[in-house]
Amino acid sequence: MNLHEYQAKRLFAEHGIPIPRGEVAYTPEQAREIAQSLGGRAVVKAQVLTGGRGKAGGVKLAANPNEAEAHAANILGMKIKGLTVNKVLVDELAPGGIQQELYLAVLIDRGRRRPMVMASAAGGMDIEEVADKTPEKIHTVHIDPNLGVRGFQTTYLAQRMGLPRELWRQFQDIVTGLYNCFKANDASLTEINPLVITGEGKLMALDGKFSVDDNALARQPRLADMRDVEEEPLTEAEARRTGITFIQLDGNIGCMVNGAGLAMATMDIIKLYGGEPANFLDIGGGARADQVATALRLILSDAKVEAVLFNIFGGITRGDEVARGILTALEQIDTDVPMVVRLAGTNAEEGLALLAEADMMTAGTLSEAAQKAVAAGNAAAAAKATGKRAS
Amino acid sequence: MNLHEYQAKRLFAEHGIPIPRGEVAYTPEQAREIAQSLGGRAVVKAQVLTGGRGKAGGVKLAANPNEAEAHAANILGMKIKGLTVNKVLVDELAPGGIQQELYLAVLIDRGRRRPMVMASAAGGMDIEEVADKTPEKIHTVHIDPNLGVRGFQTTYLAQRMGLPRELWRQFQDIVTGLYNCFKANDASLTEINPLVITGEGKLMALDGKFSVDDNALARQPRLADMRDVEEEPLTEAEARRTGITFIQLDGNIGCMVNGAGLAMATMDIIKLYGGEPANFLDIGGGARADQVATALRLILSDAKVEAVLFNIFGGITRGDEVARGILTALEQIDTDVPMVVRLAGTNAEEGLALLAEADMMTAGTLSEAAQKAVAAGNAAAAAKATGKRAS
Amino acid sequence: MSILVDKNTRLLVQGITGREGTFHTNQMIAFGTTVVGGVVPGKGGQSFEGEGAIVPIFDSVREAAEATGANASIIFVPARFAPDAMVEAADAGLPLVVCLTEHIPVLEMIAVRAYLDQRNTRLIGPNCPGLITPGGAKVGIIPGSIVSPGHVGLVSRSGTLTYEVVYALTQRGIGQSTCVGIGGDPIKGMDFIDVLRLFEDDPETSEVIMIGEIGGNAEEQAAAFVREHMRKRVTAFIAGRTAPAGRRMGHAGAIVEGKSGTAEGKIAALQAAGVQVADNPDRIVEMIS
Amino acid sequence: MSILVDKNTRLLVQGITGREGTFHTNQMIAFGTTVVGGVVPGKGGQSFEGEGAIVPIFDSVREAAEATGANASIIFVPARFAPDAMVEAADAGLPLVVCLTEHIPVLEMIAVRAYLDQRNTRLIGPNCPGLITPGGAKVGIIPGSIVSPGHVGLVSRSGTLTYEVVYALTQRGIGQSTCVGIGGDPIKGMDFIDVLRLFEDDPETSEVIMIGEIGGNAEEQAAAFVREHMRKRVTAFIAGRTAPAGRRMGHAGAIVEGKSGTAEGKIAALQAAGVQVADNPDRIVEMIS
Repeated sequence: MNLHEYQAKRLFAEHGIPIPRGEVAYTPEQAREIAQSLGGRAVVKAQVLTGGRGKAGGVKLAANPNEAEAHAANILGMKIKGLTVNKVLVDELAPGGIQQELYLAVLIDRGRRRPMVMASAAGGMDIEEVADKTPEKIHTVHIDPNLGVRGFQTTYLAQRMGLPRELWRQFQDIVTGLYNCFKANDASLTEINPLVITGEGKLMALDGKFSVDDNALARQPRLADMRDVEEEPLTEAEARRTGITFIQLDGNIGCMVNGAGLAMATMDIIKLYGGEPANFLDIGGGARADQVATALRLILSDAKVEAVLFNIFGGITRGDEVARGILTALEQIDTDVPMVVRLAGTNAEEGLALLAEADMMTAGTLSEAAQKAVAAGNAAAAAKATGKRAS
Repeated sequence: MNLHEYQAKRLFAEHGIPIPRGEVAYTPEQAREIAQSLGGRAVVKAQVLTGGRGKAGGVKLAANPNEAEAHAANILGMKIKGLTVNKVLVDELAPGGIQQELYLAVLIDRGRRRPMVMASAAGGMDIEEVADKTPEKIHTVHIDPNLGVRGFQTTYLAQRMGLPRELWRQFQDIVTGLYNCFKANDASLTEINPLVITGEGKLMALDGKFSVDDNALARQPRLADMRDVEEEPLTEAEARRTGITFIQLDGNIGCMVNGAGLAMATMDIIKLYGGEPANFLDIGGGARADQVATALRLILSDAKVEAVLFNIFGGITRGDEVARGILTALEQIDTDVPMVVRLAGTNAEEGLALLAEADMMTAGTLSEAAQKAVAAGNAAAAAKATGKRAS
Repeated sequence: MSILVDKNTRLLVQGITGREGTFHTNQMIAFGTTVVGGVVPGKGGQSFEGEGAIVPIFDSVREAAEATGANASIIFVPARFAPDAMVEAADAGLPLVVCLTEHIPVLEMIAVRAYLDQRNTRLIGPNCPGLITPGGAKVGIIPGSIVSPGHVGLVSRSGTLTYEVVYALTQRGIGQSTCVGIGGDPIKGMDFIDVLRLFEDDPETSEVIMIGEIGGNAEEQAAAFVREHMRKRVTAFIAGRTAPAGRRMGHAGAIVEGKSGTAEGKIAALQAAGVQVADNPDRIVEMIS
Repeated sequence: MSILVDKNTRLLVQGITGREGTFHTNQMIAFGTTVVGGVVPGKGGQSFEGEGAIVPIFDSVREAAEATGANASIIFVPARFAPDAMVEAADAGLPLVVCLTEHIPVLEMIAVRAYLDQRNTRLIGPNCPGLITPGGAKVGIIPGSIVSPGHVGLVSRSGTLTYEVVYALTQRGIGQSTCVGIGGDPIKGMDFIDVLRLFEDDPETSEVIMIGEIGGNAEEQAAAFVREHMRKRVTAFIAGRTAPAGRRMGHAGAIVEGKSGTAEGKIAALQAAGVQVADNPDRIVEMIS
């Protein structure tokens, strides 16, 4: 789960990391008042859970409260990568201006099985690009959870980054704070980009990114409450409530699969045979009728879906039971989107026979199912286009 | 540094360990009021930094506030192992009485280099004696600092102790709390003896012991403030302030040594030659005149001291410098207690020559020095006795 | 022969009285696994009345292991208690621990794994379907009905995708030595290379199928291992070529982070190491037979 | 030959610009130790103007080690920074680290020691006088003037008590191979048995003197080690027979806790293992000569 910039920075501040003064505004008028209280000049920043806000025009400098109000009026309601901006952060500018932009993050190094601090003097840029083009500009240290961040580690980073010596102590406090914040909140990523040296010679976190380990939300109720449900596609929020893993994509073939790996493989094969997956959907273990119905509604809520592919492997749950579940679910749903069911594993043949009796399109292999679904989707799309032209 | 029972129990309570309601009283009248507020019945317990309070009559049950006042009047001012009781803890009795007494402690296992939890169903007794006579009644688990106390470890202890299953969960919380308390406060020992099962079937810490790692007091200012200076021999408090390590003992030969190991060895040799060491004193590195003077005052403040042995090894500091320091210090002190100075190491001969010139008793070996000091002490004692008889 | 589990496996089930524990203990017993005990703190002394056997329950793994001579355990407890269960099993000295539990926080697993690294315990999982040796023992939830004894070793980060491949093998008459589901979490016990090493050394395994997915770099490490240390043929499939960056695809570990962890990178590394990579799981069976 | 330090030792001094660091660096250089660098975070690029040499200062141990080829370091920093300094030296891969700092909290040392156990770094100390190989190198504060080259190895928990014994040896014309002060803290780096093992294997050491004191059970462990693994003669002295129970005798580790850690217990264990134990440090020299 990702947090908003303002949430991230407030968590950073709890661990002693300097952040700009600022408040969240939901209306242009609020933005104006906040800018006023900050002394007039301010930056107005769209709070949406995606990157590229700057390029999309979601971040604007205001010379005075009127400008802040005007910028907020423009930004609020704006769509950035499909997400609507519902709030802006109005922050003071870095006191004395910005001397230099740095990068600092804490994340998990899966290979070393340790938290890792990553720092660079090339801040304010896309760190992926820095890593790609100038990897020598990225410096890392690994943290022993038993020891925490050690002074010599921050000295190493500061030195490699060419940080002025008088800032080493501040830098140590910020790295230590960011790691402690990471650990205390079960983060999977905490990132400050840019961490700036202000005109007054102080370090300050101007922007913040924060990803929480989804598996830790149960023991981090405060963070769970920070979830911005307005920002989430409705379908994904509903899926989460019903225990289904659902991710909305852009394609034309919906799919419903039991198991995450098999679901990814199914998406891949749809693509292999010329379709585009419309979603990732892992329905989990049993494929009960009520879950199948919910999942199907989620898939069909996307108007771009031209066909649906069921791919269920019967293991402990037998294929005939799965088939009955699907048929029961379909009774509850009124749709003319074509569907292909592929069953494999225990009692798959019995299941397929049941489905064939009910006039469902079926398939014995995944390849066959994908081909049928793509073809059915294309046919449906063509029919629709014809229908439209005809009407 | 050791804490009082009431301080220990308050720290335990901060980590969720149930303790009896109670307050500290400095006067009998206060004890009466506290007993009143607790509902009448109470236990009045001397708060002194030594064991054996019970046997010394420092712990009494009171059936009503009047009795509490009377007990407090008896106990306050009492001497237990040389320490004056200045305050009493007035606690409620275990609700519903005591079903069983258990033992629980967290300490450092030096060999395994880990904190260790020690538990026994033989509570309320001297645990050393239990360990000695019935070691099978003591159960231990070691704690990985990275993992903390794990449920299976408390299950193991609870089962071996024969604790009723319905108390396992409470026991887990108490062990976890005691370990967390140990760790958060840099303890070297936290002990609950007895941990009781009350008549109401709850676990409760009736008594508490708490030793803090002296080396951690710098980062535990709250605990450093808990030091009860009234309870400490004045000499030891003064030594601590001046950076000298001083421990008051019961013998007749004072000693002043540079280095802890050498100081212990010096005490041992005094004993070997028939004397009794009056103190442990490590004066540290240089043996500067002002430190020597302070140390000597501390030693001579004990009227039982009949002779003083200086044992200084000249390493980096040369023997002649040390001799000059001792002579300068002696100019500031007016005493007729005989003194023997033993110097060894770099420039020892020059130093001894300087001391001999000043009519000091000197020695080249530790054995010789100890023999001379013991003899001088005996002579001084005899002279004093004679003098007394003569007067 | 096979790897990790066989007829000599003497299994403890931690959390045997829960819904999942009960169901799958019966399934494992039905498959022929020797289940020697259950562990449920507070229920020591009771018994698990299985469909095929009565299994004694103990309060602790140590006690259970001492009483039964167990040499492996499987964990069916909720995420909140699973780290404890893993540490307990390792502390008791069991050589093999299989943890099926999903949703364990990463920082917990880092601590558990650091502890396990000091002990002689092998961990499979967490968040995995366990492992199965056809004709030997099943320790996990891989359906016993879809496997058959033979000489293909299989190691996978996925559950049902593995079942797919195993089932296809069985239908074509190609048996398996052992199938190991190492699980979908980012921090886990045995990883690809640990299992590949065992397959390479196992005389009953003639070749290996490896099923990876996006996220992390375990497949890249496996590629390097295959190139340097393996003589047996390895055939792979990597799921997630169509997965978008920055989203977790069901498994906690299945996420493309920036440019790292992509299917393309993994496929390229494997192919460079001489591993044949299928673009469709249906084709794996053709590629090995 | 000798153990741990010799003419090939290339030493870094962590905290070289402090009062103690400065004084003892000069003493070490005067003795003939090759001091190749100092480490003071924030002072990298400056120089230490020693009495016998100019020593470059670095910001970090890693950098210093890379630039100088150092193979050991000595730590003269306050207790608050000493754990960091030890971990840093181990992280940089130095094979030997000597920490003189006193007053490090026990829980800090437990964490540091757990870290060091995962690395290939030997730690001497903390709260120790360091070690010295007469005619070779001095890494610590044992006075160079009191030692002489020879074949008696010495290992001790104490400082000045060690000096006593070494000086007595030198005065009698008995030289030393290496003298190691392992320090007085309860949790430390190398313990008696670690050093005894090295002496046993060192062809230039003919016999060993061991100086223990009350507290802990390192002497008892050493006794068991001597009995089982040592062919060389060991002579011991244990300080603290007159120390009262429950009081820390200057050293953090020197405390009799209940009935454990007593001098009597240690002496009995050593004697049972065939170690001759002096009742007076003055007698040690007689016992070995």
